[in-house]
Amino acid sequence: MTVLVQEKNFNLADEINQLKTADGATGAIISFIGIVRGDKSLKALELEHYPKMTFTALEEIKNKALKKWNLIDVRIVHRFGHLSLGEQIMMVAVAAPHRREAFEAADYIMDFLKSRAPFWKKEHGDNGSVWVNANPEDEKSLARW
Amino acid sequence: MTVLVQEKNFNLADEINQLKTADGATGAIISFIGIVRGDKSLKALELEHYPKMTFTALEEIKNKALKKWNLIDVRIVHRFGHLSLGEQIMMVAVAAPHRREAFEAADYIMDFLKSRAPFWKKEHGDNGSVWVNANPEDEKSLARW
Amino acid sequence: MKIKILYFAWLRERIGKSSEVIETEAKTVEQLIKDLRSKEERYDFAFSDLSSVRVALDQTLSTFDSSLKNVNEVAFFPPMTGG
Amino acid sequence: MKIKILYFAWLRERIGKSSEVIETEAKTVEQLIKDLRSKEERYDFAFSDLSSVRVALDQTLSTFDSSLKNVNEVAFFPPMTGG
Repeated sequence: MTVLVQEKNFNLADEINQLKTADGATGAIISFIGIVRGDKSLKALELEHYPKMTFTALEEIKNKALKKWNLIDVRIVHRFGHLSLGEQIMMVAVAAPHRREAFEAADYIMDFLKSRAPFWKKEHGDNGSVWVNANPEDEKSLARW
Repeated sequence: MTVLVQEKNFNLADEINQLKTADGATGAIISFIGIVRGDKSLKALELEHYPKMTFTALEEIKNKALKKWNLIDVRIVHRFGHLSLGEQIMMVAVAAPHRREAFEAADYIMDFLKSRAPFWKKEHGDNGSVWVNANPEDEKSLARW
Repeated sequence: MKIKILYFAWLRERIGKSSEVIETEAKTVEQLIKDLRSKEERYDFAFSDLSSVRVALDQTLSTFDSSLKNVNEVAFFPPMTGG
Repeated sequence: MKIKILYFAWLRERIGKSSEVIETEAKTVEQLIKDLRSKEERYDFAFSDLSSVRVALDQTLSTFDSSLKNVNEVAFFPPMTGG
């Protein structure tokens, strides 16, 4: 059960290798990677965060998922700083006995990371820099849980 | 857009590296791994399949997902043969512009793999061998789509 | 009419073979199953609970009332457990 | 009462600093915002649309009507965009 907040990149395979899955208890591993997306005018993303709050917020999201579903392990890595187009932003991996639980927990964690983790994205492009607005759909999505 | 049916193991990172994600179009990659699960009495799983039908069935599932959602790439690897406790059975990886599409498509593909891909599992354990029954919930789950 | 039949999983085990070519006048899957059941006891046993039998005609999942016209390969198997 | 205030994203940019310690008699977040807005025009502008401002009290997401009693650190920021 690990949460990492870091500037450097991560390797999905290495992170999944560190998931606890032993003893035949794990039947499903789901992983999600968020990537800097944009058209050619986007050069990079600046990811600002609130260091004193970030880790605690991610831990809380992870712990809520652990209470809600029967999971074997959860690993969250979230980057901050300067990220170029196509770079990995964050990942979440969930190991569970059953597929449905793994899917729901990963979906849940992503929903809360979107709207409850203290990160803010600024896009740097050909036409200057602009703060990414929160998508109202993301906030609404929390009502599903 | 690749479907592989094979006896040998696969490496998630290698498979994801072969997903098409270029040009900043991809914002989300989701991957699912199914693993041989069981208590200590289970030694291995024998995965029988219908070779002439398997590839076509998986291709059809993949193509239906591609029609239903806006996806960048899909990769399915499904193993057959003798699999020990804790071994990887199959994986599906989906690259998409947006998270919600990636989640739904992966969920959809898994649902159809469960009940519409011609595989049958036999568990070899301390107390003999037994065919795994299909879970009625898996069939019901198809009605979601 | 000659038709190739495949059996998978416990259907294969109960019948004791993975495939065979038979001569049949059956027009539908239902009729084919009736023919098979009358052949030998192990067939009768294998097909005794049709709620746990599925059929594919030329590698396409089908229903018991489907016609066998122009079908080359019939496969019988339990509900699939992929993934 | 001395209280530490942090600003993030465009709130930080509009106000022109990432943190400050101020002396205030405000009992709630609402009152604190009112105090800040009356300080200088850039504060007034930063807080002009409260529907796009969020607040955390000692690193916990809170509401504008929350009390500042025993609070050490107030953070103002736009809706979060993690993930």
